[in-house]
Amino acid sequence: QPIPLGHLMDLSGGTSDVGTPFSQGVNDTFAWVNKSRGGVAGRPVNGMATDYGYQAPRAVSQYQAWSRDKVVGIMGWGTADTEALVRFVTRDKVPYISGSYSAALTDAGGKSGRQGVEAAPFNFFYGPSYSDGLRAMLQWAAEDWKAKGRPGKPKYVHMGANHPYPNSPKAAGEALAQELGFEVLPPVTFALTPGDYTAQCLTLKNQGANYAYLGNTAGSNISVLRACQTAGVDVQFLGNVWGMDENAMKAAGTAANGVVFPVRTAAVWGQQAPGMAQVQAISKMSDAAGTAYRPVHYLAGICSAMLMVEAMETAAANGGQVTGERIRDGFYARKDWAPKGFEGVCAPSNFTPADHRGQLEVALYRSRVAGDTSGGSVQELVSNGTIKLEKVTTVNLPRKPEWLGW
Amino acid sequence: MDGSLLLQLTLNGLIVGALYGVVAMSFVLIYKASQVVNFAQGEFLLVGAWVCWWLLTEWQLPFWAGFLVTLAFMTLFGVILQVVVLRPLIGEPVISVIMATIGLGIFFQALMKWIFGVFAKPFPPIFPVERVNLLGLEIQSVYLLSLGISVLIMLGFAWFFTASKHGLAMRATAFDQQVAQSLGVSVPKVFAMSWAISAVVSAVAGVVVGVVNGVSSSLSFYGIKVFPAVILGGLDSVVGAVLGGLIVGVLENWAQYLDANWLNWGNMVGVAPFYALILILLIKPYGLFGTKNIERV
Amino acid sequence: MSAAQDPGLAAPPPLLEVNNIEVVYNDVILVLRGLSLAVPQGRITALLGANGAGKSTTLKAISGLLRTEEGEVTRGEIRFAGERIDGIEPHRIVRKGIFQVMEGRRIVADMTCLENLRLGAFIRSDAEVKRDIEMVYGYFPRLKERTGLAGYLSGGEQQMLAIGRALMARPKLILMDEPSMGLSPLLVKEVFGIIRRLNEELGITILLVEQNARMALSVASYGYVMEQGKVVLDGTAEALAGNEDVKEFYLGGHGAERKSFRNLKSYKRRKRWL
Amino acid sequence: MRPEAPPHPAEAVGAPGPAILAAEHVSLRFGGVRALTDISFEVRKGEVFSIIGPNGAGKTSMVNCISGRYRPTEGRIRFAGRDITRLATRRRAGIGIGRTFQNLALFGHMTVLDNIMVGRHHLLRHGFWTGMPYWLGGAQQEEIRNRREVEEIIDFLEIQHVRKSLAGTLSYGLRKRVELARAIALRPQLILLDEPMAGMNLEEKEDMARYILDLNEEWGMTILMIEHDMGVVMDISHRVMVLDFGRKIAEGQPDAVLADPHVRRAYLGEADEVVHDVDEPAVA
Amino acid sequence: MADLAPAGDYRSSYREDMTIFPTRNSRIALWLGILLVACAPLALGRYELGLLINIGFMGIAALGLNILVGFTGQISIGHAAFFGFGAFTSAWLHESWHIPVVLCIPLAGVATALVGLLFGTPAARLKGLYLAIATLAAQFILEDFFARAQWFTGGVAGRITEPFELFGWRADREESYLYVVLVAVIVMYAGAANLMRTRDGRALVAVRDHYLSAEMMGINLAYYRTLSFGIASFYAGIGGALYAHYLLFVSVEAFTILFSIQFLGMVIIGGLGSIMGSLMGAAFMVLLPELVQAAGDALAGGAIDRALHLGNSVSFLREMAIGAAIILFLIFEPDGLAHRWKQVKAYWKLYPYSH
Ligand SMILES: Nc1ncnc2c1ncn2[C@@H]1O[C@H](COP(=O)(O)OP(=O)(O)OP(=O)(O)O)[C@@H](O)[C@H]1O
Ligand SMILES: Nc1ncnc2c1ncn2[C@@H]1O[C@H](COP(=O)(O)OP(=O)(O)OP(=O)(O)O)[C@@H](O)[C@H]1O
Ligand SMILES: CC(C)C[C@H](N)C(=O)O
Ligand SMILES: [Mg+2]
Ligand SMILES: [Mg+2]
Repeated sequence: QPIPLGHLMDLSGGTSDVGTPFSQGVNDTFAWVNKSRGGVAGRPVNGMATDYGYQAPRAVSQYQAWSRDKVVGIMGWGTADTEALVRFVTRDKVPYISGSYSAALTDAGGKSGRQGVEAAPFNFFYGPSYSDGLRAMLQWAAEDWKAKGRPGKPKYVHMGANHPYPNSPKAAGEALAQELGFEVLPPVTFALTPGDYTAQCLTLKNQGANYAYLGNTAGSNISVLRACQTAGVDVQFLGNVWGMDENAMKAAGTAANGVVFPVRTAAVWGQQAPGMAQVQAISKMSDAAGTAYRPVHYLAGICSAMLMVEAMETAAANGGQVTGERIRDGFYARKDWAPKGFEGVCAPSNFTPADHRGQLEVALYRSRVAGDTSGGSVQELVSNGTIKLEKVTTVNLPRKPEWLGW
Repeated sequence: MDGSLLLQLTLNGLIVGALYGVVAMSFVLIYKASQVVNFAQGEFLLVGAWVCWWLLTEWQLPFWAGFLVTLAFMTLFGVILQVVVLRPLIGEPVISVIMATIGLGIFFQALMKWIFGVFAKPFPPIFPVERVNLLGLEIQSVYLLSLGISVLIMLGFAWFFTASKHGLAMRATAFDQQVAQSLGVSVPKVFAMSWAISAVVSAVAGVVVGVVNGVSSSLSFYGIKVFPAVILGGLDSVVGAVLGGLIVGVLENWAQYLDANWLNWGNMVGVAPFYALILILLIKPYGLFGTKNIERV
Repeated sequence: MSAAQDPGLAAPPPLLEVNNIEVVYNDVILVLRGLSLAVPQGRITALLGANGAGKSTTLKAISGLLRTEEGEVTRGEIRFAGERIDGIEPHRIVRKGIFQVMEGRRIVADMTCLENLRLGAFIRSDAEVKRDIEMVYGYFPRLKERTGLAGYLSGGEQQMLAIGRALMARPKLILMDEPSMGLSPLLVKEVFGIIRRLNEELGITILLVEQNARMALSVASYGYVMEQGKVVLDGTAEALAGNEDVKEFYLGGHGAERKSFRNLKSYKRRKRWL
Repeated sequence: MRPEAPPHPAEAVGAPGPAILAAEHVSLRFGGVRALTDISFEVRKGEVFSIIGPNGAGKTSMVNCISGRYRPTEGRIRFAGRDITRLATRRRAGIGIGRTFQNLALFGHMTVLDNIMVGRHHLLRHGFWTGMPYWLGGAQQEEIRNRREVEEIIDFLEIQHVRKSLAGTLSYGLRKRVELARAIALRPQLILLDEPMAGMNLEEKEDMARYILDLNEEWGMTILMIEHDMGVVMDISHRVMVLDFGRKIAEGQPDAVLADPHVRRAYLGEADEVVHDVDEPAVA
Repeated sequence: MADLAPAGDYRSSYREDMTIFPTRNSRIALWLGILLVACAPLALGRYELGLLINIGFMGIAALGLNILVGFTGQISIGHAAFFGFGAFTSAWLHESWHIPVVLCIPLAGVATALVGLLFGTPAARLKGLYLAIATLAAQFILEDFFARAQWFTGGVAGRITEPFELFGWRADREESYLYVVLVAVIVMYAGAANLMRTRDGRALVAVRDHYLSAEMMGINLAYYRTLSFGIASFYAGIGGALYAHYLLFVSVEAFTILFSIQFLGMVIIGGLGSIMGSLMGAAFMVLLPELVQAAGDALAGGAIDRALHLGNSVSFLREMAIGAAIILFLIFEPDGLAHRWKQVKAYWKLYPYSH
């Protein structure tokens, strides 16, 4: 008897650029788990994948449909929908791993006392929160500024759509930037869709920003990068986890050169790591030839899904029932938890009943684009070195209680 | 107040506005021929840009060849649309035809996503000189080219409607299809012609935008931007369409200026044209250049 | 009296022949039920009948415009110069030389007179369009004076424009639907004078639908009377004008014998041929 | 329906009622076009008053001024003692002015019945809020009452058989009749008819003339009519006004007006002695 | 074309001639239909009941749009925004003012009507297409407003709503909420049918068909042009409010232009100017994506799926199906489902003599 799991994907909406590889990773992982291990405790995982087009209301109505099917857990996606569903999953006790790393989801006990943040005991995600990712980048930026020896205060600006996802780390980022001695400029808005953002770039140029956070996903960030390249804007872009990847680098070309962004996995596709063999095995589930290039989000999808799988295994251990509550407890069962066999790929996470900040160690990468990217696939561009992901540094953030849920 | 930023934004607005103007003209063309407001105009851009992209990347055609093949394809596309979808609707109320264009819009939008995916894709580099500096503003050379093209297209349209016999026939068809037929005008042909021209002209705009920003489904948003432009200009005025396009382009950029400096609302670029639209309609219900309908009893 | 008809000669083959046609609107409403008529070359033929008899429908069946109103010729045939034309698209029929002046004028209101006239010449591409415009102005001098939009012309002026527009196509056959509707007596005379002149000077064949039976029969050489989708009476114009029923129902009396509209019996029974 | 022989027009004029409608120095311009120039006239209560004149003379424009479609550029219009020059068009139905149109203006997608019911619009009270709960708010009662009146009009004009047909599918003549019915449904004191006989054959004109006379004599409506058929005009109107190029060139009893040489030249054409003798069209 | 009434169906009073459902059979069918829906929870699962509920509130909003488009001939491309306004208003009234949901729903309708009137004021002067485009602007302006009015809508994050409750009876699941929607549908549909056979309804149609002569009949053009907007928005608001208390979450993301177009699709598919057609159109539009989804699921894993990437493209296919449905209906069934239904009825009435 299969274990019903919900899986919300965005294959068609505003974030489908990154949603597609991520959900492919999740789906392949479940397929691989079913095939290579016979599922969880002998029961196949039934991941009911639905494309909800990044529309929170559709996610809610899908959730209600699933709650009739009595799903035991959900692989979710966006910030808006995940936050909207917090109350529902808490009520129904359904563990929920989202693609959203909104810090508001980390306050499991509801103790942070921040306005608008409620207890989210069933919400998890794999990776550093958006806020923590941004904090890491800001710390790096402060040092970068010093290292470059430029005069005066660096100027920081937050860019992104007016949407829960880009908004999520806005306040936290601006607060820390202030603290680190940045001058904080008024935020610049641009939509989640690709478009012509020359006007925004001219503003940016005019303001003289030095560090700009791109809060959207790759697709629209590319448009900004290209427009700013044309307008001759000289600014160090800091990307969100979802803001940059190999596909985006190909699409943006040299405009994407130099963007710094967090990567949640300990290795990227093609690098050597102990867990890479299993990752390749998973990739074969949807690419029998084994030739496809898998961007960072695919790997993140695998790691997220594996957390759910291992938590369910914990729940099922010793003949236990695979229920929502038991799965949730499964998340607390391990320290420095990297799914078995994925060491070196999936970075370790730590969850406690009060604090769902799984990762505070943030690996920062820089994109390197050497030339014309319009010919050839991502695979080719990476292998001939036109596109490169270059590790910059790893920032270890302190587990500050006042940053919980923020 | 920052003069140079404002100037640059204005310039940028004019450049983008010229493109809006081109799309608006092809929109007005269909309106003048059939009183149909074409909600699939943006999808024409989209289809044109994707086809051209596909020819250039998958078939490795040189730009000019790919561009010409695209135009030929769009002619055919316009005619086929007319024959398959719009011809059966001849004689039906205008509202039905407008609904059909809405249907077409959704259909092709989704179809393009299905075929080409949702990721924005860049064109291969086309011009050796990518940028030109104008009054301190870096401008893509494609944009300048498009500016020239729009002027040509505009002159062509102006001649067509006032001096040519087919232009007259188109206006007559718009006024009353039955009368046009009684004069020997083949209404299906007039429609096919207007759709084909409109599709081709939009595709030109689509390719230009695609070359600059990359191709993605959001190109179809130009089809929506067209509305404030044509309302400003008046639905049936070619000159108005171009001016409307320019105004909308500038307006957007000024809205961005206002937004960035004072309002901080975020989305002013997107909605400012629509506020302007409502205002204009309140003051001049037929736009700045539109003609009033004749009402006699 | 009317356009001369020489009884001694064998009638030439008719330019237009309508054989036993049936017309249905919206697949259900049967309007013409086996109507036949013939229009000889170079003559004016009148078609009379009460409101709703199907006169306009007949004209639209000939010109093909029926298709634009969900109507269809379901039986019978229409021949023009020996060639079948039923079922052909209207714009092709125009090119064959049949031009309909539609009921209610139907000029293009948001164009000028001149543009309307040029539009009439749409099917032509010869160089004489300019000359023909002058010719039309010759027939209708006041059209030349009106330079504004045609929509603002008065009814009579619009009617003239509609006829002038028809001339611009240089048709062989003009189908005229109630050209005198809404015209002042003076203009009615003028328009009918012009109709006759067109026929005589340009040799254009005309099928004339008219409510003003007296006028119509005065210019026509032959006439048909329709009732409920069928021809119920036909004959030369003189014969019809002499027919008692036609006199009573279409012509009214003359001069002194004319009954006053004021003294008509309110319960007068209508005469029907069917 | 008509109990006695009607009075001859000549007699009727002998006993004029008070003026119900008065135009005072009305002028109307459209840009450069002078549609009306300094027109003054009166229509008396109970009268059949005709306006004739060449095409483009400004007859319809005059009627439009009275019904509110156009605002006179100069001059005033009084109705029942009240200045209505600036009165909103839609209010004129309420004070008792109804009209028909030269080019049909029916509601093509409504049934004949509904078309006529629209004529009663200003007499009905139940709107949005009370109409939705139809059975409770009295809307039903009101509809039934008015339906009765409308049926009376339908009977009068003999259009029972097309009651439920869509107005747009009727033949021209029937549409004209439905238009008349709709105007009557307003229960106007003054009814403006713009070429009611256009496009009709003799028989139908006779019917129409009878309806108009009945309206005038039995229903007591004052009639202002534009018509080109001189036979009709002469027979049924009490007085006639002639317009030419926007100016009034004559006014008076039909016989006198039609004998006026000026009128004959401008309107009827020279050679005729009796209006109906038009066998020989004068070739211009 | 006049409807054919079956022979032998005589009416002896005006009252009988003026009913909404003129034949005995149609009245029986009506009551039977209501009864069937009322009994549905006994037989159907929650998924199916959910669909019925969707059809209900969409049908109410679609009816409003049909009054605007079908009866007064004005296109609105912003109906979803008004629907959304109703949803937000109801949620906001309940949460901020603690008004019981039963009252919030009609109040939301009224509030939305007011907003509709506001955007409808240009309607008083605008004709046809200019107006259509004004509604397009309304769509974008309202969407922008929703995204920014934190206090009212919860901003871009949306807002959680509370279920319907009446004297302690909580309608928080399909089995119970169905009745709330059913009652609303009956009231709103009867209201519209009545409206159309009284003074204001006729005036709306008259303004569409010939506004100049309508004005001479004493009809206030500006009032009715605006009123039709108000009525359409009222219906949209009620529909939206019902939606809010069904989904229990409202967010600006739902009320996109695509949704507006779907409403237009419902009206076209159901039949312009047909009251019952609106409901049929809504049913079609609700069921169509489900069918596409089901078809996609059925094909999953097969050769077609792999060749065309069906599995990952169901969303696109759903959208394409909506577009295609609109076009196909316009071409092949321009009078809509209601018309086809009438033909089917006529066929059976004349059976066995029909061809
Ligand atoms: N488009 C249409 N759809 C349905 N019925 C129509 C249509 N057009 C005309 N009819 C019907 O066909 C019949 C004949 O109409 P037609 O217009 O040919 O009459 P007519 O002889 O020209 O009358 P009139 O003198 O009033 O112009 C009428 O009964 C009319 O109702
Ligand atoms: N809205 C308008 N704008 C411009 N000119 C107009 C307008 N209405 C009427 N006219 C002009 O005013 C003059 C009088 O027109 P009107 O329609 O009153 O004539 P009429 O006497 O009714 O003629 P007919 O007998 O042909 O109907 C015409 O020259 C016409 O072109
Ligand atoms: C960009 C996507 C991954 C969506 C993102 N998870 C969000 O927070 O909405
Ligand atoms: Mg006719
Ligand atoms: Mg007139």
